[in-house]
Amino acid sequence: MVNILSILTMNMISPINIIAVSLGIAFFMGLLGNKAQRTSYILLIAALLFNTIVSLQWLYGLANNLVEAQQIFTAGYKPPFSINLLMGLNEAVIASLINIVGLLGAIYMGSTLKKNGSGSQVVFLVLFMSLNVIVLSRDLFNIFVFLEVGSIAVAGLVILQKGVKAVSAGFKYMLATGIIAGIFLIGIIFIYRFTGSLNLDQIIQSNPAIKQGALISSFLILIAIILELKPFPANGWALDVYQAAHPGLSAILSSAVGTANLYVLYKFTGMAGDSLMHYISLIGIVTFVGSNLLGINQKKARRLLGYSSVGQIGLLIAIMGLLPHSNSNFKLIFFGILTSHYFAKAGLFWISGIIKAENIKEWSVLRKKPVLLFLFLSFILALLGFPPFPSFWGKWQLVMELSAQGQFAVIIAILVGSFFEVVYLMRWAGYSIKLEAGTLPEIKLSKYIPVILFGLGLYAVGYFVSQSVEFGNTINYLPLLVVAVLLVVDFLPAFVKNSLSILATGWFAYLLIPGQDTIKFIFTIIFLVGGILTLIPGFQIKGKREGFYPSAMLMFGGLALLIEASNLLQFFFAWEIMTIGSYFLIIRGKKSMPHALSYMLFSVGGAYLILLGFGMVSAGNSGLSLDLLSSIKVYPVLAMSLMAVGFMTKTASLGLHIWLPGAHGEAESDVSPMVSAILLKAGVFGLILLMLASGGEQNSYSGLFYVLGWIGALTALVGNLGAIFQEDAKRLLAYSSIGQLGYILFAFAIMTHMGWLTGLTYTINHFMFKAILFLAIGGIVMKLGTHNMYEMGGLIKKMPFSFIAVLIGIITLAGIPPLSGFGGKWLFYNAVIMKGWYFQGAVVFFAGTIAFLYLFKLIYSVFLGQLKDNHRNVKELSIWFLLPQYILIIGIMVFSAKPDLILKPIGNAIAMAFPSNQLTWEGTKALSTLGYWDATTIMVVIGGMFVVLLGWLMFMSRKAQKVEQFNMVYAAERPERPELTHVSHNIYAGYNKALGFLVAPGITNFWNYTTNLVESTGNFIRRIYSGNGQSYAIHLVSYIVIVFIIYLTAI
Amino acid sequence: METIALITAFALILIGLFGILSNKNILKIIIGFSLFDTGLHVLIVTVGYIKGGTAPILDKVVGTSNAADKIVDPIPQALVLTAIVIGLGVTALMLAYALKLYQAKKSLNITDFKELKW
Amino acid sequence: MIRNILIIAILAGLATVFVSLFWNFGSSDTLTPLATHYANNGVEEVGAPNLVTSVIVTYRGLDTLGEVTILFLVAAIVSFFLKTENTNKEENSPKRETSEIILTASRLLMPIVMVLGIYVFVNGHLTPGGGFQGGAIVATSFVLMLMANPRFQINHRIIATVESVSGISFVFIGVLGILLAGGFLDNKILPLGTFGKLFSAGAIPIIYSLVGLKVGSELSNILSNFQGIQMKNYKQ
Amino acid sequence: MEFTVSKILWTLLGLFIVLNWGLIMGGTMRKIGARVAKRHGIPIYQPYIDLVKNYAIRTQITHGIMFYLGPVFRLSGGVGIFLFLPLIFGSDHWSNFSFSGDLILILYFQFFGMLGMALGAGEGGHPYSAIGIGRGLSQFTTIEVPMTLAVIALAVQYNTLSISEIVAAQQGGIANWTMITNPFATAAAMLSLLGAFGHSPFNLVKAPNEIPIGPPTEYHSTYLGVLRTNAAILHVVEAALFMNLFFGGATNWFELILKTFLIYFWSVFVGMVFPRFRIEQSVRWFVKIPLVLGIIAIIIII
Repeated sequence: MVNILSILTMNMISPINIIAVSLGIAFFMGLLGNKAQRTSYILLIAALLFNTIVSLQWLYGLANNLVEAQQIFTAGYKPPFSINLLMGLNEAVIASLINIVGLLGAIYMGSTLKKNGSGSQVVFLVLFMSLNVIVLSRDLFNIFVFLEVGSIAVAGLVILQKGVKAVSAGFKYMLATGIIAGIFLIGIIFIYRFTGSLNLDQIIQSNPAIKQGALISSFLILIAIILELKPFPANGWALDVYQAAHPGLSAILSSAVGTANLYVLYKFTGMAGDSLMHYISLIGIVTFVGSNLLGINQKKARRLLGYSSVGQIGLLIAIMGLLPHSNSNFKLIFFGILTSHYFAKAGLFWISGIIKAENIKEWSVLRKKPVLLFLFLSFILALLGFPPFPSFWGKWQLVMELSAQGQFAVIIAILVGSFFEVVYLMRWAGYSIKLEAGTLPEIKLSKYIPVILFGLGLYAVGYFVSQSVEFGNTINYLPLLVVAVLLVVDFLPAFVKNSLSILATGWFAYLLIPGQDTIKFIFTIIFLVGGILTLIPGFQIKGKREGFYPSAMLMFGGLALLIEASNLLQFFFAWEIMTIGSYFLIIRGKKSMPHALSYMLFSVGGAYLILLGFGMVSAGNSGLSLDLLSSIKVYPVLAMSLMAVGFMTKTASLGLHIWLPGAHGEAESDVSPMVSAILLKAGVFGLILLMLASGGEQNSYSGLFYVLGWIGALTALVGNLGAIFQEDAKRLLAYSSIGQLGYILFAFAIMTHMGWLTGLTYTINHFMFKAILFLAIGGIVMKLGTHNMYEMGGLIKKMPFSFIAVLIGIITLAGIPPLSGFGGKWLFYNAVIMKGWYFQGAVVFFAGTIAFLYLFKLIYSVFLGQLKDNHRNVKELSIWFLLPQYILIIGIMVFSAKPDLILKPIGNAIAMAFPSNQLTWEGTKALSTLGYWDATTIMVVIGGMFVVLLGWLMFMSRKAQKVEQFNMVYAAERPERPELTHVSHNIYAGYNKALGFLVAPGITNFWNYTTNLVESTGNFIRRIYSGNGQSYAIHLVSYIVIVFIIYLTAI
Repeated sequence: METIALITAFALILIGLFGILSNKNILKIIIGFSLFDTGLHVLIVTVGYIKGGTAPILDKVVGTSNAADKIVDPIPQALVLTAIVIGLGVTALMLAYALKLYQAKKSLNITDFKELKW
Repeated sequence: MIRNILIIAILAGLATVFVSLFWNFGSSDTLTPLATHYANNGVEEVGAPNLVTSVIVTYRGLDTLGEVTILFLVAAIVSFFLKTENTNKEENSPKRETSEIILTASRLLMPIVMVLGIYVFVNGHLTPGGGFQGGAIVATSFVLMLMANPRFQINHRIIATVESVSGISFVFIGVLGILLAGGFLDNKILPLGTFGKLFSAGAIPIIYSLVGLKVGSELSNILSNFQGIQMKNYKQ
Repeated sequence: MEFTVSKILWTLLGLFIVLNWGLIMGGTMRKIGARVAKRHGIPIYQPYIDLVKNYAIRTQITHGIMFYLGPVFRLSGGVGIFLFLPLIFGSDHWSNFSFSGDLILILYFQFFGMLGMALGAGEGGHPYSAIGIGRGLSQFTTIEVPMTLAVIALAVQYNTLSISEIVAAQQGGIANWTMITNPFATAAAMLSLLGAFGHSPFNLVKAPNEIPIGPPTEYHSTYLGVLRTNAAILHVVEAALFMNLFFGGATNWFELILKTFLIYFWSVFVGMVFPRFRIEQSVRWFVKIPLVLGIIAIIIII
């Protein structure tokens, strides 16, 4: 292939031939008439293929420095006397993008084009010819002419879609473009007047910014081209076209026309002075944020894509205005975000045409065709800037550049806009994954292939861009490769994929463990060994379990990368990968859709804060090493706080916790332990990195950590209080996780040696007992088919092994000696008293006592009390669920009896950062400055005593007689139904009366209110799109006037 | 001279725009466009005007040697031709649209075509 | 009413843009360097007395190609746009037969108008006018016929053929420019000839004639498409 | 410290003394209660009779393994606290196994028995057990908070969590007792103690006057015997814990007996005077006065 290309490049085909061949064929097609549709269609494809080849040839040649950029002089005269075209690397890239979408678009629209005869094909071909010219041309008026050609061609193609909607949309489009063209023309003629030239290079050279008249002319030109790019809110006309046109055309409009117009804007920006550039960036940002805000409540798929399209182009406009074009990374950023938009938007519009579903809720039909669903999700993630797509790198680099310039307000605006986009796109993704699937129309190969190619293109370009980003080559793609393999073999039965996944996780662990320091080692064990343990129950599941393993490995791969990360980029990459994977895992639960969405929103919000923080970290520093966290130059406290809050969205700290109960509670039985026992620790890992980097004991962030301490304490309280009023077993555990993570946050925030020992002990314990509890309860929930504890009961007789596991789990959780939970409590007291955080400590302690309430409720309602009639035939959980539980119990036992095995190395590891008041060891006895604790002895004493007493009681009651279920004293009655004697529902009613006000859903209400506010704002503003084409024209003119007035007041 | 032309041109443009923005009838809107276009064309020609210049066609009076001093700027004249043709094309297409819209709803009132909104 | 006031206010805002352009305008006594170049070297380089034609056909030939394309495009769009099903029986307003006098007069005038049109575009490089103007005049002849006799049928086939062939030829000549002369649409593929003669200025007369033919046929095509609807209404 | 045979034997002897003192104290208190109510009351040795009777009953039933384990856990809880608590200050023999853990261990080991009891009663399948336990746990959560604040105050005051060292710091006269040096902590803890002992007004959990409710109803014979044994031990060791923390500890058995009697009597005394709270009332009460006292105790030592 390379050989062929290089032969081709020996003999470059002049780009003028794009025009000549296209027009020649177009005119010839007119000759053919409507009869020979097939022939003319073949000619159309041939012409588009030719264009594609020419542009790709130039791209190849220019990118490899085989040829020089070429100026093409028409009519044989040098500019400015004649029109000239330029084929440079930029042009080659843009033209290639345009021509590829042209070719594939023509294939996609094949049937429509054939049906409408050669006329429509002529229009199609001319459209792409004109797009090529406006990219290549260096003459202002020439660009105008071909922009008009393009506009008219689009207006012609709009009506390929039948129905009055398309016609009225087309008319609105014509109204708008007509006015824009007029404005453009006024600008052109005056710039000719004031600079004496129509040649772009000459105009730029004459620096129109210095003459007022010329400045106003260039203002008009720029505003016209910006209006072509549909700035918010003067873009109602464009939205209608996106919605009503043939999806193939919408794809072209969004990707090809949008790209071409953006490039025109790029060419024109040379005329604008710095002040104008400022406004361009402002316009872009307003468009990005505004359009995405308005998109939030949109339910119609193509219109929604229209909003997103407008928004993305707004972002690109903003980038154009924000970064100096001489900036070495400008092109990379622009290219990354542009190509994501290009591939994704075209792909999505194409898919919309394949499945013919207007409402986004109907997109669940995609599930009938997993390949399409995969592509759909890839496109959506690409739009949102997730790795490994090009926009991820673009967005990353953009934030880094803007940070270096200190433009944090701009970053925030962009992140807010992105966040709005996440809201509606991820909601849509959720619908497609979860809702009832309708019937999928028959798919023609010609519509299928372009989508697939664009999907592949997205990944390929993503990789390409990553290699050009600074430090992008440090990214380890191994985990993604594993995911890809699992995607390919998704048709295999689950147990095969499960084995593969376990092997892969083990392999990651094998690769990672050597040479890690203690803390990372602990997290490697939690993430990866935990991963293996929680994957084991998957053997229980029959069938294929489509999509599960790629998601799981995406998450575990992300976690592995997180540990491996040595620079900010790697870390953020891993963080995002993990987020996507976990999202797809969480959403698998039956009722998980809304919860997965709120998980995603909080995660993305957190990720953006982290990104912003990273931006601040990198600003003023060179390189991206994680070590920079300890030398933040710009707003260090703010940066630290942002990152901390970002990580706290994952640990579900107070205020950011409302996603967790639903997400963990509704997830599948073996997913809950993954996300609860393992995934939450990713946030902890992040916090640990931050806190270690902050300087340990001698940090300058004591205020921040004080606040974090309180947040941790209150989180513990609220989480545990929430848990006691749950009737749903898994939600109870989920709330418990919130509480436990509150303890952990609190402990780390203490920032002393003892505090950190506490934190890490809690972390390890929580990993073990929460995995046990969720595995056991999850297995039971799966067996019984209900989450409600009051519908269970008496299962101890059916599932003794699970009962023992849960019992050990809750003893550990409660911190009752002799199990390892007590170690955490003991360390905690020492840490709190030494630090002097008495009140916070008391709050956490109170939370701990509350834990008893829910723990009792859990074990009592599920295992004790009366067995229900419909559970009389339930069997013990399968070995696949019990095995990991018992492995973890062994872990707990070891940690309980010999905590020094783990705590000593941890102590040594953190002694660097926290040298004072260390824990000292005398054999198995731990000594702090306050007290002492000998876990081994305690184990022996209690164990010995327990055995003696048990033996005694057994001896005493050896003749005890086993009785029937209902044999008991019950107010002189004998109950017959288990429900009547199993008090489980709302057993803490009294407590609720007394302290229930503490769990009033204030925070949920706050977030609901915020969401409603955003949505209703969006809905309100959306009304300006009244559907009246004339109003859109008024918007357009007002937009010009308003921007002009703002601009005038500034100069 | 060019002042008057310029004022006329701008006035025409504004009148045309007013027609476009205020008339409900689609045909009248298209007429507004024609006015708007005409204003633009006048503007372009005016910009090319040189005080006391003549048409840029060389003949016995205006030869190659003195052309540069005598003629008006030929470029805007060339541009205006293009602009006219484009305007014509747009108008034709708009009329076709108007026809189609009328066929669909038996109405030429632009406010009747609000199926797509928000 | 409020809406109109609002519109006026907005337009007043737009007028401020124009006013600021107006103040900066000033009158000019000299040509721009670009125009001066054309004035001084146009004849030598292109060989056409009509400098506007030189600019249109040669210097800015690509624009002209674009213009032609626009008309072509509109013709194509209108043809498939209006071709589509439209069956409206109520539209059947019976039309009166045209009077004999008008019919005859129009038939008489039509060739004359056409000849005028052809004259205008053939002489485009010498006199005011050119391909577009000539083409428009040619189309006028068809308008005349249509106005006189609404049942007049333009032969689509011929028009389409003329349209396409002239278009292809235009592009072909343009490409010849690359091969034989300085660049795309260079007129020097033919000798410049004697200044002021009909066969001079290289390929300009040919190009302009092609443009004229093309514009004429395109406009006629558009007209006939509009008329097509009219005809359908008649038949029903 | 090591697990020598003599150490174990001394500890068992201590346990025996504590058990007997617990039984006698329990009988005495019931006698006092009866006299206050103008009844004759039981003989003081009645707890012994009950115990023997319970252990001697031949008919026994069981609801399953956890039902079995419940009393074991419960008794382990009581005995465990005894094991980890130094009883007599300055005496190696009576310091039991307190070398393996400090105050925190004892605080948390209390839960061991509670949990076992709750689970055992739960398996009994009696609906009132669950209600009783639910109430008990609810009340317990709020009892513990002022207690914890008091303990923290103490730990800060004496800069240690070791009970022996806390006692050591209080030697040398009443003026050195925590009761005097930190009255708010003492008050908070003593109010918590009322809840911990579960006498009126905080005895809804056991509610002896109403229909049979709660765990003791389900348990009988040996099981009940075990529970009674534990109650006797637990009353003494809990009182001894408070004695150690707030009232200067004990240097000999006599002092221990006197002080534990008085501490236990405090809860009986209050119980005689005040009527019973409903559960939400007692929860609210504990998060008011004792909590405020606890907070004041902390504020003082800061």
